[in-house]
Amino acid sequence: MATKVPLQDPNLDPMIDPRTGEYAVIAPGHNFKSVTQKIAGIVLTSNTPLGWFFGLIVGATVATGLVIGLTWLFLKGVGIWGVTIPGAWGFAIINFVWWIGIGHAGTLISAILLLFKQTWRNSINRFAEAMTIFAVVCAGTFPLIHVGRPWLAYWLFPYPNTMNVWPQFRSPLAWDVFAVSTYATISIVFWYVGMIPDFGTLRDRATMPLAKTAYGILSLGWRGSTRHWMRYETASLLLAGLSTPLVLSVHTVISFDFAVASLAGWHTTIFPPYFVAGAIYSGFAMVLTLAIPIRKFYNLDDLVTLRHLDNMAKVMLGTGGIVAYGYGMEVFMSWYSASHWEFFMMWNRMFGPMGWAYWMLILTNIAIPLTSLWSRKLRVNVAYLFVLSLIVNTGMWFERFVIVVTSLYRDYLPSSWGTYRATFWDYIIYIGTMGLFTFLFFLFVRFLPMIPMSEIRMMLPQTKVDRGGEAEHAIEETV
Amino acid sequence: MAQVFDRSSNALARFSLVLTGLIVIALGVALDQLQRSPWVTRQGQRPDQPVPFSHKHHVEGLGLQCQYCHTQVEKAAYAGIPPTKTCINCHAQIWTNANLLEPVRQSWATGASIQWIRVHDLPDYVYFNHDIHVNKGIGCASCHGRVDQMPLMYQQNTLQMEWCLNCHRNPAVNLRPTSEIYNMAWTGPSSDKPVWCSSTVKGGATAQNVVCTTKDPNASGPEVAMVEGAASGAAVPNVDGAPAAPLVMPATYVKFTSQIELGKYLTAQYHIRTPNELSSCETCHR
Amino acid sequence: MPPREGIYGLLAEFNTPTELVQATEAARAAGYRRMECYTPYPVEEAAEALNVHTNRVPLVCLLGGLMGLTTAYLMETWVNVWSYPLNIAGRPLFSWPAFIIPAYEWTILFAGLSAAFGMMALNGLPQLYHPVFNAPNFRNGATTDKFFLCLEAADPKFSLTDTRAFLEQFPAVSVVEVDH
Amino acid sequence: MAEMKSEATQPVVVTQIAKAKLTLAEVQAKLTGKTGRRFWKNLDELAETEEFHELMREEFPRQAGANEWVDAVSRRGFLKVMGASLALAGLAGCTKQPDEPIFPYVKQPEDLVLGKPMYFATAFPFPTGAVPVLVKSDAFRPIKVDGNPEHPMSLGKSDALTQATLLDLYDPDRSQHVVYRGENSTWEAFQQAFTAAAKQTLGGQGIYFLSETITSPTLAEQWKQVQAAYPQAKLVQWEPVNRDSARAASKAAFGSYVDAQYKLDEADVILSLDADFLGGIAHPGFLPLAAAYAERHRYEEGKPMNRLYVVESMPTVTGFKAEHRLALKPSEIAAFAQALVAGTAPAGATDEQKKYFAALSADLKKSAGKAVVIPGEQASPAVHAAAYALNEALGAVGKTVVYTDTVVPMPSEQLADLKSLVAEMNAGKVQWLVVLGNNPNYSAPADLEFPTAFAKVPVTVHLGTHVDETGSVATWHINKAHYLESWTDARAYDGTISIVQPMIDPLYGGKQAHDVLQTLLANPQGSAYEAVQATARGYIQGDFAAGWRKALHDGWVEGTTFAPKSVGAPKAAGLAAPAGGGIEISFRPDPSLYDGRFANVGWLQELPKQVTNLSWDNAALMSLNTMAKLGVEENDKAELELTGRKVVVPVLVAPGHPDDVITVHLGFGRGAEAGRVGAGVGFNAYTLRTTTAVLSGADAKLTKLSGTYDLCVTKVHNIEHRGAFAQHDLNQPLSDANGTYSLAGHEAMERGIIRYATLEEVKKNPDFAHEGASGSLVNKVGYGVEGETPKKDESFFPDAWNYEKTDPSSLKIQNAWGMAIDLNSCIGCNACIVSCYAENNIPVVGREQVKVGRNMQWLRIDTYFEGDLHAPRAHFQPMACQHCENAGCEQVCPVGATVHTPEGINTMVYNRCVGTRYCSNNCPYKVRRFNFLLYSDYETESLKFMRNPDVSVRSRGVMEKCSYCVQRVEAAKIQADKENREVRDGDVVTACQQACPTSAITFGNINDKASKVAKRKAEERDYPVLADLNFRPRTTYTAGVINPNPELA
Repeated sequence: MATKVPLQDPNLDPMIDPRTGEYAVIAPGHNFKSVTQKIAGIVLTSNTPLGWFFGLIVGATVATGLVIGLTWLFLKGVGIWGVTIPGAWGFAIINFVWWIGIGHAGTLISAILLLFKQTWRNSINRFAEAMTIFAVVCAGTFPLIHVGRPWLAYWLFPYPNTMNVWPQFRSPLAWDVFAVSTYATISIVFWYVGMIPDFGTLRDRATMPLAKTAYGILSLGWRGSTRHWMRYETASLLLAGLSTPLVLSVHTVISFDFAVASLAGWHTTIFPPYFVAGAIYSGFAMVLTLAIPIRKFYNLDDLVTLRHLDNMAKVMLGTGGIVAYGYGMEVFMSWYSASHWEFFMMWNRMFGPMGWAYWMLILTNIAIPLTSLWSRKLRVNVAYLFVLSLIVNTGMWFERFVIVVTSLYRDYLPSSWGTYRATFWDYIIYIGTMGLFTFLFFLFVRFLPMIPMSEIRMMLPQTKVDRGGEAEHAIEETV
Repeated sequence: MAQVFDRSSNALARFSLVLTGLIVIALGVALDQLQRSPWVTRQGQRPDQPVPFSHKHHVEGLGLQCQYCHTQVEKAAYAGIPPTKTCINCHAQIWTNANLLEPVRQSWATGASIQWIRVHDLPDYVYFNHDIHVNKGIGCASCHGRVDQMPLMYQQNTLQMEWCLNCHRNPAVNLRPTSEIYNMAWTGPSSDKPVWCSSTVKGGATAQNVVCTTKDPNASGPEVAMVEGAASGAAVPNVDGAPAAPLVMPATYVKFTSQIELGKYLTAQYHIRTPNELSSCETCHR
Repeated sequence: MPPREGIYGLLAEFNTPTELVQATEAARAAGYRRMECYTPYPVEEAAEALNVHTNRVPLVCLLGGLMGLTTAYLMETWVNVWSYPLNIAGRPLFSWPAFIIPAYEWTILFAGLSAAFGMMALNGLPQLYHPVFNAPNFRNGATTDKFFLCLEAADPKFSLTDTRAFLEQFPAVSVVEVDH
Repeated sequence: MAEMKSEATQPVVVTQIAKAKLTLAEVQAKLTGKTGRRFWKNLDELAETEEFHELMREEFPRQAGANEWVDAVSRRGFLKVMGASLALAGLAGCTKQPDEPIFPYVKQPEDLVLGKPMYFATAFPFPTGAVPVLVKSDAFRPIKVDGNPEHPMSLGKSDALTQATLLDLYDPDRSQHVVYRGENSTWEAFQQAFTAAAKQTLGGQGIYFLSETITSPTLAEQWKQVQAAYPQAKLVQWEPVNRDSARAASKAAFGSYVDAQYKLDEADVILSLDADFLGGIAHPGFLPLAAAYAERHRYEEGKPMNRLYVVESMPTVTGFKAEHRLALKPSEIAAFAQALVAGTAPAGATDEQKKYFAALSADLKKSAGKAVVIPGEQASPAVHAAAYALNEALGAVGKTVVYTDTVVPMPSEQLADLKSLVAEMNAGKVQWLVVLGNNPNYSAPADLEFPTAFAKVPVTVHLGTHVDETGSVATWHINKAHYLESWTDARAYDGTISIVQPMIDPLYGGKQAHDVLQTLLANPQGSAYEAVQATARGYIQGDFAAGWRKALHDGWVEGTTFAPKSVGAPKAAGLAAPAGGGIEISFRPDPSLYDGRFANVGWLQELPKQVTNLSWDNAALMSLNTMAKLGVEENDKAELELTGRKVVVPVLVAPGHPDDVITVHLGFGRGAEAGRVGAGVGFNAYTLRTTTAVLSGADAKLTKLSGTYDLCVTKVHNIEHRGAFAQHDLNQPLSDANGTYSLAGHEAMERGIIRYATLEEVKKNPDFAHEGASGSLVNKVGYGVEGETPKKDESFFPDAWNYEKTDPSSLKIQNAWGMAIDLNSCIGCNACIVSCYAENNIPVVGREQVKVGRNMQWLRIDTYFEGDLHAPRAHFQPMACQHCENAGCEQVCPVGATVHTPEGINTMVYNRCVGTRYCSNNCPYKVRRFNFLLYSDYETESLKFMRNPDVSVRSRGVMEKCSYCVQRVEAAKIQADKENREVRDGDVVTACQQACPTSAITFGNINDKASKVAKRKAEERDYPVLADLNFRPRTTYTAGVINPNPELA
């Protein structure tokens, strides 16, 4: 918590908690029923806002680009992309890492913040998790389609076969398969388990028989029995406890794709921490990108308050700092190692034919965000945050571009130096996945509770149980 | 506000959960079986050939040697299908107007090949070398089965990689004396049917320098107890392994009563490469 | 569960968690054992009142985790050392450091799945039908803003009249019978 | 075929500009509602439409994706190939192979053992002398052309062009019919017409033959007979690239035509006057000269090393192998040569040139009798005359050079003859013009206006392998048989006659010059076979039948080698040096396409050219200064003008090129007639070439046009990656002030990739390759100490895998395959690359793909330019998979598609590869090649015959790379196993090793300490590239040693 000095007099701004001087996590005046109605209303309403249809269609249209791109890709082969020798990896891997990175914030919010009892997470964790899952969906497509013979991609999974051959477990790509598939599975389970009680609520509040049945089945017959709640809480805690090392491991493993290779610029021990930090960095940026328009659109600003935005901005400031340190270290080591490989690689990154990408990265990822985010004024300036989140997302994409491309195209043997030029198909497929993401997300906000009602309820003052004077903050306990 | 679901739904819900699990498992098993099924491997399928040639009749019935038709099995990488001429050699005299043989006469007249359907068909990326197997003591029957009992030719084994590896990882179990290569009925030594082997490893021994017999050499007179000295280039198969070579020298025979012992012995004599080498990728894929 | 006739129990509805907890504690003090609270969010005090402290989800989770760990690590070792030993980049057949990572991931995978499904199993979910749903007011509030205490007929001390009387001494919004 | 990718599109570009193009929206519209197969089909249909091409072109003009849309072949082949790929997935992928038929022989040939190749000796007739070859044929299909090891001259070596004649044979665009006025006709019809016409004439009046250089004694014999029958008939030999200079000079000097044979094994000092005798068979006697040069240039304790001086214009591999290279304009070269004869430095020479002149003439004098001067075929007659004089003066004649009869039976000064022929054509004297094998309409000097003259001839006949620029307008076109389909004979450089025997029945029933001439003789139906036998009776001594059989078996005829000829002292002939002045232009045969006859051979088109590494193009080559002077940059479009004739050219720098000269290579800019590969590649330099400027011309103009040309250079030091970083040199601060260094070349030195030293330094420090010497800046770079291989015990897993296992049964140490490449011997001639193409079924990918860096050659010749690109020293380094013992590629492959064999070969299992391309990223040598698209041609029938049956044809999405010719290794092992012996040294010869004219490449079992390769690796100069990465490559290099003249050092 940076400063406790309120922006303006708390009496003027009801959103500011007079005790802390911080923005409140929930606007005062809410009770169990009101929050429930507000959130369930969005799902159960019978008249869908036109804006929703618009967004869904936009998403779908952009996603057709993906469909066309993939069709041509399967017809012709990865040669339609800009990949070549030496630059045998291009957009596909860059996008893969980028999307996975974005996914991380969701798990982080729902798991790590849960462990740290950061109750402010409650109102944003649900759609952060949704974002995770859809990001992983988008990310997951890339490793599959980027291989030369995608119809054989199943060979990466260990299964008994008539060839008696198995995956090669020394390869980071084999590790990826395990990491990413585990990550996807656990995220979905965690997400679903979290929604069970809310499905119960929706079942009970739904009027349309179809909705009743559907949510009824999804709720598995949840009835809020206390014994259930106890096991449920334990399970959530365990899942959170498991997701935390998982989310850290996933991006670590992905960083191994590079760190394990012998290429100067990839072959470095600093990758795991700074990949994870970078992932969270870009992830929070994406959460902001999503949260800001949504809270406006469904006027949820009393549940997703400036406090949330402020905190997320702070997290970005922190993780961004780690990333900056990473960049700094790369430069330092390239000199300190006294290794010609490292030195040349860094020189080439900065001043080689593709230097522009590196400076673009420094500008968007370090210069702009890390200077501005210190100011609380800007941190609670919704418009600015939105723009910034977009900038950081671009920056993180460039980070992967710099790592993948500029290390590859000028490596050890000068005779094999080349260059990399992305093609029409690289772009259409990349943008297509964004369409897919949007499409899925719009479906989510319409049909699933995007804010966990049971957890919001726990944050209301009414939860306080008065037992013979010994007063406790329910908020602290009921996590 | 009554129940959304009635009593039965609980049972139903749990049942469907179990069912899903079962279906997934069943699917896995099915796929695993499918890739080994004859539908994929073509095991035991008899494609209809232009001429319904019966190995049973020609080998078992007429007692033709394998090599009479498959002349190059010992020196060619491909086993080779006999040219039309081979058929005509006999069928110029016998069954000269049998309808069955029409395609053969056609081919002979027009000079166009008889178009057989390949029965043992390996993928194009597998480089199988026939002669080395024959020369190193793998009998016809080991891969092709009892061809002498096949009215119509079919594929005995799966010819899948795992099947190849079974032998390449442990050749000993299938090795036999080169003199027994063409012996369809060969079952390997046993206590009641022992095998005696001896070799003259002087200088570079070739596989043919190892001589085996199914008769007890000490019992059955000198002509068996002696083995030829010089390496005979083309192995003239000879069921009781005593070639009528002029230059002979006394030999010390070893008695074998189990395939494993014999296999070990032959592995050493034939210099069979180690399983590690035999199961290395480049052995079959280039 | 087999359809049974008759009364499942008495269901008292409260407006605040405090009332619920007090009622529960009293009921327990009065010797009732077969009872259950229903709340729109987890209320720990209710659990204490019901004297529910432990559950077996962590154990299930632990076992799952261990299973994942061993499965993955043994598989990798078997594949590389016994099933098909190949010279990969001159590395040893048993490259134990490399094998750690997939094993690590599967530990988490198995543990997570067993935690989630273990919880459902122990909770006896899915259970789409449950007697309490028969109570007309239950679905109206139990998952939104009301707090319920159900004393079950199976309890030896249960008797329709006494128990109802007992419940009505609390500020319950309503006390209704729940059929099977 | 794959080449079609690029070339088939060219016409489309031109013709379709006007078409309205689709918008992406329309594309989508066209596609919506289509599903499954229908959808595929529709995509295909869509891809056919011109509008679509247009759209794609506009959307992204310069990238690989662009022309996939119009790549007909793989579009048609799509489903088929999906099939193929799935088949590759094999029994694991749930696919069922279709029934496969077998076609057994009806009567099997006696000597045929299926799967065992057979070898037949023959020879490749070439104007500069036949190349004796041994052809590998599988079931009587030629599948590889290699040198004939039994031949006294070639010793089993071969060159790029000879290797490539294989693809030439199977070229699907070869003409397949006799054509009369555009209609298919028959050979008989032609014979009737021709004989009839001939009989009409008075003794053949008006019948003219225009033949390519006649190399066959038999053909010469036949011509004699024809003349006997038709005394008035005339025969003119002409080829665009010919030996007129030598002929003119020798006529002037000795009064007769003689050939010079150089004995480089005797020479301590060699001076090449613009002679590219290491570049390829374009220079007579390439094979023996290269072999002898390399042998004498190999460094060995106590063995005297030769020293090579090269004075040349266009930088060639010969020039860059030289200890001392002097770049001069063509006109100056003649002056320089004459000055050498006179003994006084040429007028107007720069100080540097004077110094060079002094040192050179001193050195020549010093080693009189052991020195030799070689003039280039493209140098002016004056240079040849000077060379004769110098060799005489140096007492070289009889020692390092001998004069013999000419290799070709009917030597002539071709240009003069052609001029007179054209005159007679224009005068209407020519009734029948029979063109035998050449293509004058394309290649005749522009000022002769040959096509117009050609049109004036009533009846024109063209005998050629393609319906080319001449054949398409000739009255008769007769499809010519390839030499691998023909009976003939020819003399090699040393005069030895080889009998050329057919390897296969003419694929399209082609005819030869023999048949055409025979038509005019007594028995018109007489076959070439008979004709050859008839002449052979002349030169085969002893029992003919036996001698004939021996000749066919050995591939050469005993006792036909030329004896030296005493010609007396050369008369000083007043041959003038060519005119200089202004920007000179120099015409050269292309190192890959020669005079254009190989334009449709994909292997050669894609082959990166010597020195420039230019592929799929020719360019106006010039020096950096000239570029600056003319205000052009590399890759610019420009207009090149000579005596009023213009052509549009791309500009490219040739490091070390003399200033104010532009070199252009002939053989490009062929029309659609050339075929699917050659059509429209590069520009046609013949359009500038006139009778007055055949070899070089003065006062050329080059004016920059707008736009760039987008050349396709396979190595980077020319275009993108030049200069700048050299300033950051760790050892030599600020060596590259103007950024005119080759960054790549500089880094190669810096990183110890290239290591070499001078003779003195080696003597001082034999271990220089590891301790660092002037040439090689090893040490201080990389991760490892001094850039050397880390000790085994520094590794995590010291003995993870050992390669000295002993076989339990034979107790022999196992094989461990390895390769050693001598950088002293490598002359960068590209023979190995083409040999690899043929051996390993490597696809040709086309210009667009090469441009984005997707060329598929498993082996490349890395060319590094050390120092300032104005006058660099170049180093050639063959680079293929290094088969590292700790191979990074293997470790990162998730499916184990690339693994190590027990014998240490890094093997690629194509059918297991899913194509993650991670292996390539992790390969520091970047020697892996990926099938980004469907490159292999599964369609064209004729190419299927050519494939090596022992090597998989790789489908799309599969990684591939040099395999150490594992198929040959396995064959040798199987043979050895059958004989229960171990593989002997020399049993396995890799394709590149087999082709290498200088034996730079050695391959074998490094565990066998007696093997050649083990010995090479034991030398101190042996070093691995990028050693400090601890990949432990099995291929190592022998550091170069040069023998500079101290006075010039």
